[in-house]
Amino acid sequence: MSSVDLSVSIGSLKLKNPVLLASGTVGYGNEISEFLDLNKIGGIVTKSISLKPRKGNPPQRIVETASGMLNAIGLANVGVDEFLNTKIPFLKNYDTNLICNIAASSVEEYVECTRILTSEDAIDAFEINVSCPNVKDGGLEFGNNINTVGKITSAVKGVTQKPIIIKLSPNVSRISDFAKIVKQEGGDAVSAINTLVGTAFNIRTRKPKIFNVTGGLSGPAIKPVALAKVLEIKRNCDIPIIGIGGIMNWEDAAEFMIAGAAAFQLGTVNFIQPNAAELIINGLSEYCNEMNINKISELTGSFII
Amino acid sequence: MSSVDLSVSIGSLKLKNPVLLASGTVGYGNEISEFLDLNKIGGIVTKSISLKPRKGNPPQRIVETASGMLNAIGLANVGVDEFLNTKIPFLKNYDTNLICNIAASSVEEYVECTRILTSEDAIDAFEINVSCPNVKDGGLEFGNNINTVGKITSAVKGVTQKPIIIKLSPNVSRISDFAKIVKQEGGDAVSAINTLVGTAFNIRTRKPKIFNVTGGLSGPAIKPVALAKVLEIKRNCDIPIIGIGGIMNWEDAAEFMIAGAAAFQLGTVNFIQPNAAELIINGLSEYCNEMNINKISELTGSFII
Amino acid sequence: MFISNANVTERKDLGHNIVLLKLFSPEIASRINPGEFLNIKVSENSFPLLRRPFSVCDVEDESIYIMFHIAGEGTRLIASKQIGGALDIIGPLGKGFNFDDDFETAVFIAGGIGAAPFPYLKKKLNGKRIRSFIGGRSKESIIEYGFENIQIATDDGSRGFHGNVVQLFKNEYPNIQNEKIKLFACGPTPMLKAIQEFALEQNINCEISTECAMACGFGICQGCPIESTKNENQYSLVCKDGPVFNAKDVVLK
Amino acid sequence: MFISNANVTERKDLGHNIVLLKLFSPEIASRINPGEFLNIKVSENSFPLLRRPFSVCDVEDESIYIMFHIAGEGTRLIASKQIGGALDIIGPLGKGFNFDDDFETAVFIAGGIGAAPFPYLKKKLNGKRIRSFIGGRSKESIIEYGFENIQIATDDGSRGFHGNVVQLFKNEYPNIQNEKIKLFACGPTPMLKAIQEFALEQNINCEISTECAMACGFGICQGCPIESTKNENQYSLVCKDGPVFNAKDVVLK
Ligand SMILES: Cc1cc2nc3c(=O)[nH]c(=O)nc-3n(C[C@H](O)[C@H](O)[C@H](O)COP(=O)(O)OP(=O)(O)OC[C@H]3O[C@@H](n4cnc5c(N)ncnc54)[C@H](O)[C@@H]3O)c2cc1C
Ligand SMILES: Cc1cc2nc3c(=O)[nH]c(=O)nc-3n(C[C@H](O)[C@H](O)[C@H](O)COP(=O)(O)OP(=O)(O)OC[C@H]3O[C@@H](n4cnc5c(N)ncnc54)[C@H](O)[C@@H]3O)c2cc1C
Ligand SMILES: Cc1cc2nc3c(=O)[nH]c(=O)nc-3n(C[C@H](O)[C@H](O)[C@H](O)COP(=O)(O)O)c2cc1C
Ligand SMILES: Cc1cc2nc3c(=O)[nH]c(=O)nc-3n(C[C@H](O)[C@H](O)[C@H](O)COP(=O)(O)O)c2cc1C
Ligand code: FES
Ligand code: FES
Repeated sequence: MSSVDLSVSIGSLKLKNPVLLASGTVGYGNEISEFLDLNKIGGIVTKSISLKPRKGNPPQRIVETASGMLNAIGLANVGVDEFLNTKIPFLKNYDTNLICNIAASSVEEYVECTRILTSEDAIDAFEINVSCPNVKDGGLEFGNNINTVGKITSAVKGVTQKPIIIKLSPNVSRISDFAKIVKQEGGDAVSAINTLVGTAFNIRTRKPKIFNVTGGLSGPAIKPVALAKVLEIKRNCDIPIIGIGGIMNWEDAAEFMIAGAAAFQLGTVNFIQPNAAELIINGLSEYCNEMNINKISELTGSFII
Repeated sequence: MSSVDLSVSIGSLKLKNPVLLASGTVGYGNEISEFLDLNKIGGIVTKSISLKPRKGNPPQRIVETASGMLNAIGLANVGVDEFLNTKIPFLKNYDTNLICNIAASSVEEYVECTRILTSEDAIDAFEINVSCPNVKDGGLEFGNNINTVGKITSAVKGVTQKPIIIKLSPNVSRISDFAKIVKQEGGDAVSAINTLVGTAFNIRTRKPKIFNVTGGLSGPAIKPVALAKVLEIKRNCDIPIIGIGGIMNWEDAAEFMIAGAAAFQLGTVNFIQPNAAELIINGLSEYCNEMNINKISELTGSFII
Repeated sequence: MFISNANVTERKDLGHNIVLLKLFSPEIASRINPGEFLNIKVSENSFPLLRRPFSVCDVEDESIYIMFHIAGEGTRLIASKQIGGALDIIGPLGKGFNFDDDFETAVFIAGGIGAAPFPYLKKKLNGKRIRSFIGGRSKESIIEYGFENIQIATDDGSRGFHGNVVQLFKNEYPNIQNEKIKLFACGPTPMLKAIQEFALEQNINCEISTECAMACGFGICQGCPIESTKNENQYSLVCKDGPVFNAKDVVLK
Repeated sequence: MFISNANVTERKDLGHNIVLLKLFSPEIASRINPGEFLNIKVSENSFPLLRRPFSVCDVEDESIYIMFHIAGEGTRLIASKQIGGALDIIGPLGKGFNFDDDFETAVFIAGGIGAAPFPYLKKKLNGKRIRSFIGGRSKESIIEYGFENIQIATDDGSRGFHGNVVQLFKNEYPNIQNEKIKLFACGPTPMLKAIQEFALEQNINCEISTECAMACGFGICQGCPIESTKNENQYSLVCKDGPVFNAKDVVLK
């Protein structure tokens, strides 16, 4: 087997391979490290961090659906301070890229989080989760308003030199318009997609199955939608894309790269197959060999339409 | 077993029960009538009809996905004239409601179709498919533009006395804003949802699996999303809702009614279980009995949040 | 068309991932014709979602046979059915072979699992002379079950003629062209295209059993279009107007 | 924690949709403790998507047992596994029972399939006196497997005490309260709540094995919160901090 160059670039961020672990699906890395050698993967995206710790939603937080799951964790997290004090030291033990995902309820909070975290050398880039309720705008999601997404991008760019990745909401008409504003405001890349809004009811009690009423749909069910969003961005905007949504195996990952993703993230699959990342890296290497691809980055956007 | 009143109303349209067959998933009724007694169902929604016949897209038109399928049929249909001449006579044999679904590529074409069809007595209502490319607007979908949806609603209302149901696209940020404009412009009801945009690639050829590149995602995979859209409309707008998306059995149907649907449509399930409509009617009657519900319409929007 | 809950009463492993199942379904057995097909639910849940289409391979009294290749998840699930288990099948579906016209010799041309519909066709042709041309990638992919008067072609030359089955047939054609023949072909699309081309060129009566992705299998989804030579403004449907077409009537891509 | 491909080496039908499976998994068998659990992949495809959690029921040499009730699609699929088939399991998971503290009598309180973790706990308690209180809806739902010194309660009175198992225990409590007892309870949440209330009131040492919907089972999804009495700003996680908690430490809803 000839060796394939698996490294990829997301703007100035160099990854040893395109496999990232998605925010909220690996905590801060410690538990999954029992199943997976974190040194082998391209990087890890932390659970969304907010300025202050958040308790998150009461149970029930998750429910299974056909080939998918809904979650409404409510951004439960330890907050910036504890993240720096107790979570970063563990992550420093590994030779992998660390992307810190940030959640906030105002533009100022995004900026403040980024400003505090940027001085931590172990953090290689930021992923900004804009699928958060905007407290100043009556709780509507930042991610659905194109101007706000632009504002957040330029504001966080103003306080850090590190690459800024905006994680886009799929619950919009034209996601590529959002990618364009991110590029225009100096963002380095976009992640697509976050979860789709969904719900489920208990037909006996007539109550929603999850406490928060609606949740985010993830898993194989959403893969076709996520792929279409990646493709739409690729065809309309020249910005690096990190593909996310329903990836279960290397074939799915290859599909995302072909559709336009420079790298990709594994989410729900970590719950089911916590060593999936390694299996996918191996599968992709073999696939590249078979297809005579020397650099995996050649796959990105290589669709034939 | 005490008998439950299964009849429901969608504005002035009375249905013997809330079970409708969705547009594009039962053709014009003849094939499925071999499996299903059409006299027993609330109604049938025809394949989208356009002014002129359409050949539709070349193959491949469909691909299976995890608990779902993508289709890009391309609105293949026989056109208004042949519909009236050869399809309506068959449908007249049945004691069920006939809802004629209309597709078009300009507002004028929607109006023209409605005008021609409204004189056919056998047609009880119109469902307007706004998930069609708007030729005057560079092929962007009507369904993603709130003003155009409003314009179509008032324009078709102008040429018919029959109930107008607007079938909404789910590929928008706030579907309830679309329901509001429909109500404001005199529409009688909304159907939610049409398919989600999705795609799939062949990783060997790197070509899209369907000729049209993207297709519409349907089936159980989209049920949580469809339910959330129905709930969003119900909570924000006072208009009758016809729920659609991934219904496979009576439990799913009950979930839609609880979330806010006055009636519901069966789509993809017809391909797999062409007698599903009858099974669902029976299941719902038993459920109502068990739950001491005398009129099934009491279920609509009966969620407890 | 029926929805039939058919019991598996026999299963035979034909080797190399080919399985033969006997299914008890009197409603369908008494009505189905060669070349028609069944659409089978492979799982009790929504994954895989769609039914899987299979040609009727043979009919015996109140039972039907299917012969299939384990290609993916759906066929793997069907293959795991034990005797006594049941399969939810819809059939008979589509239009099968037309063998009432005037010919002396039926020439079967089968590629790989395209062998499936021939045992039943052969049974219905009682009396006629049959010549079978069977092709496959290698000797492992040759299925002889239910054929007679066989000639074999393999792409890798591991058995019989070294080359494809259409080439083999073309080579033999001069020896049989004075017989009044009709071709019946089933196999991968490139094979069908090659045989179609030759048949049209030589003006041989030829039917081909086509394949394509299907959702419903009985005409309600419009998912299975095939270009028709008879009406350029409308596709034919593989599931309803086919899967068997006269070679003159369709355009293969 | 291991991902183990465990062979099914024995299966027993305990009747009324209760199945006992023996799984060969040396890695897990040598490390798992009573009250800890396994997370099992029920299908090879993405439906059902998530693993299903089961308490370890017993351990014998290099094998573990699970005992489960067929509740839905996932448990139906596991129940359909034949001897020789394999299951993909993750374990050991969570924190189990603590039985090192100072007590003379272990009182088991089990509701329905809540019986599952007790056979292994009993084995590990060698020497201690055990009193078992088993409850169920009717006599059919009483599982006696692996208990000793049993008293039974059924909601419908079809066997033993007519009423719920907590009531039965409360009635018996005066007779045993002079023994140094520790309660171990597993069953539906309303039962656990009732026993928790009584234990706190009477100041009895009590551990409860809780249940909730889970996605990952090992702490990465935050899907399984339970209100903690020790820190009101943070939930505990059932999968990682539990499923067994001291009755003092959590708030049941
Ligand atoms: C009318 C008709 C009759 C058929 N008769 C037979 C038969 O008698 N015996 C038999 O073994 N097969 C037959 N097939 C093909 C059979 O339906 C497919 O092999 C089967 O659906 C694959 O299902 P799967 O879930 O195992 O594979 P999937 O996981 O769905 O696919 C595995 C591979 O097979 C390919 N494939 C899937 N469906 C088709 C299809 N419809 N046509 C071509 N390639 C496909 C996929 O692209 C993929 O590469 C027939 C198909 C049609 C349309
Ligand atoms: C730590 C832990 C240990 C467990 N140990 C055992 C055990 O030893 N034996 C056993 O039989 N069961 C046990 N369970 C419950 C078991 O996990 C569920 O019965 C199983 O997941 C149901 O899967 P299913 O696909 O068959 O049913 P589904 O179709 O998923 O559900 C069927 C019904 O069961 C309910 N249900 C599903 N999951 C749970 C859950 N986690 N808790 C409560 N109700 C649920 C659903 O709401 C539904 O009403 C345990 C659960 C946990 C969290
Ligand atoms: C339980 C759970 C928690 C999540 N938490 C976060 C989060 O905190 N921040 C975020 O940006 N995305 C979060 N996500 C979204 C994932 O990162 C990912 O975008 C989504 O799950 C789609 O990918 P998948 O289908 O591979 O899971 C979460 C997803 C799940 C399932
Ligand atoms: C093959 C196919 C064809 C369809 N054609 C139409 C159509 O012509 N007009 C329309 O309004 N909706 C059409 N739809 C959408 C369905 O009516 C329905 O909204 C959608 O499939 C979601 O429901 P389901 O998940 O139950 O299938 C089609 C769906 C499928 C699967
Ligand atoms: S497969 Fe549905 S119309 Fe042919
Ligand atoms: S189930 Fe995932 S954290 Fe507990």
